[in-house]
Amino acid sequence: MEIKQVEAQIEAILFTMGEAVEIERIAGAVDHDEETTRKIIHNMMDRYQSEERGIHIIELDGAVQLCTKPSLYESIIKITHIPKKHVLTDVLLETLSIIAYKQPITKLQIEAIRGVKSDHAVNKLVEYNLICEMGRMDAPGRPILFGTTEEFLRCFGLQSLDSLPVMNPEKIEDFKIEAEEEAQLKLDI
Amino acid sequence: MEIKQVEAQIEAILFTMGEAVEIERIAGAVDHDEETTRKIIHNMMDRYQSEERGIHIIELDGAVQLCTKPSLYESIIKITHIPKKHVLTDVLLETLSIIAYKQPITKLQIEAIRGVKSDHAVNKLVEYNLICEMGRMDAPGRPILFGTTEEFLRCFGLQSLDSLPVMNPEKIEDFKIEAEEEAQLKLDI
Amino acid sequence: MSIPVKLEAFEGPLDLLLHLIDKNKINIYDIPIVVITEQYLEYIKQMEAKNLEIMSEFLVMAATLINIKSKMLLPVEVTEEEEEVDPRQELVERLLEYKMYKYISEELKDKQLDASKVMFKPPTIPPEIAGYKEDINVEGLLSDLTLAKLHEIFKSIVKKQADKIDPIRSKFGKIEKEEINLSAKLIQIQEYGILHKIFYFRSLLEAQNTKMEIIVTFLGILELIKIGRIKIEQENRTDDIKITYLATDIIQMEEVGF
Repeated sequence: MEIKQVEAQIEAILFTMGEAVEIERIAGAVDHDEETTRKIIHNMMDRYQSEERGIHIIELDGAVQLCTKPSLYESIIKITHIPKKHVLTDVLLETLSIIAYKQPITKLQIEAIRGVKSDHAVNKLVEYNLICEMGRMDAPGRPILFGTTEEFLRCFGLQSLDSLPVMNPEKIEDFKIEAEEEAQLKLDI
Repeated sequence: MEIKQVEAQIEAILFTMGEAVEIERIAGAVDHDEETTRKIIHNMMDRYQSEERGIHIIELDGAVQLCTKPSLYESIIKITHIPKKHVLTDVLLETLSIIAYKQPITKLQIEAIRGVKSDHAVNKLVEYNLICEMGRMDAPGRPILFGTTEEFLRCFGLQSLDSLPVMNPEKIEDFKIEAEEEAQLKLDI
Repeated sequence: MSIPVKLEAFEGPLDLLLHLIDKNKINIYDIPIVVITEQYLEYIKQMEAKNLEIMSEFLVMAATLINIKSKMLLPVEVTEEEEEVDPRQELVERLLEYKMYKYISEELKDKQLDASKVMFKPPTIPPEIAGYKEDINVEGLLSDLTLAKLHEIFKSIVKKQADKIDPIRSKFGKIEKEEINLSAKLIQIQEYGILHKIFYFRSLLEAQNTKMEIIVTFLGILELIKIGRIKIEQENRTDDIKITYLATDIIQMEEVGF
């Protein structure tokens, strides 16, 4: 019983540390002498090995480390290759539209428009290859300027960014009127 | 035997990934359907729990993660320095509990309950990755809606939002009746 | 009444109110509003008004308490259909809700303490696997998104921003900082006074070039009235103001501790 508990302590320590830990140090943490600790660890190693477990303990020069069994390498490759579910959330769409129409734009400027921190959204859009760095702004701290990618244009069937004009204040007014007219048109139909 | 091997795969995957992995993804990696995988994992969880092990599996909103058992904390801190987590002040905790129970919720709604401006608290909670944007409310000004994150579940040892401390309507009703009885008592005297 | 607790210790008006209810050992449903209001106001008096925003929140609560107090003093009009509503009802409900969250946050605090004893392990994905870059199907990602929709989203953001702009204040021009010195202006007015003895407010203002100068001149007049160097008369409310210069010399404002 006592031994079982020491084993649990050792497992937790090795798990947390991740790297190789000297048996001497482990002995200090579990309040046993080095020899006893080593015996307990060797015992654990045997059991990890014989039982159908995903992890085992390896010994390296008086230190021990927890790691996965080599035979399970394939499953690990598989999981990293399984695509995560990607969705364009409202937050991402909002950020994308601001970048599309206001590019080149810094993260700070995006945040000023949205009123909230936008690190996560910007990072995700970069990961999705919808936006990328366009250079640096000539301002204190030389902040990164973001713009849309070729991939973005291709996905929307746009020839160039000219088909997606940058909006200036007068344009916005025009847009408003346009939008109203469009709405009217729709109603007429 | 077959199952044992799948369990070994899952243990190896969780150990390698470190972070929370969606059961759906694990299912893809071990070539089983999601339901079977979930059952296998739940089985493993029980066994980790009952056996004298140093680590166990926790569930976070449909994802699972490997971690040490809390009872072994003392042994672990003997061997390694553990970085301090964010200390949540009463203000932050109060704001966080409102968000946890009322999500999705806007800043204005939080402020209505607390009776004070809550910009600072909300920003800090976003910074600590305990809450995040959940979209916009369909109301004038389209205010941002906030909700809790996976990190929130992890930090508070919750499996899902369903395991939040209960404040169900009946309990609130009890609360009221108690209070009314107390008031009555006073009048009787 | 002694104030044992610094007001800054309270998170907000509801927190202070709960403290008072607790301190007086009274039931939330049975708030003696008069006593509590007095104590509440006493607290506010002690408050150092460093942060106007916080202060105003406490004041709003004070106003609510006084409002309830006054309602309770008035005879209750009971109409046939509606039942008599206790004016404290809404406050009690708010307090109860707030109290509930305070209670829950304590529970969460304990949970956090337990959960903080759990250790995680950083990912140890072999570099050759970690280097694998997943192909993201961008087209699939954008399948539901049209250019029109993207445009729509942007327009709603622009509109939201437009909503946020204060239509009145945003039209205020930039305030030009002009170096108009009140002491110098005071000397000017006094010189004008010695010269004219009796003069009119409007004609004095007409001699000023900018809005700022007019304001400073007005302040100067007020100051001169205060120290008794001029006398003003006005027949009717909209009439011009007649100013009589009483002194025969010019006083440097520094001399009177200005």
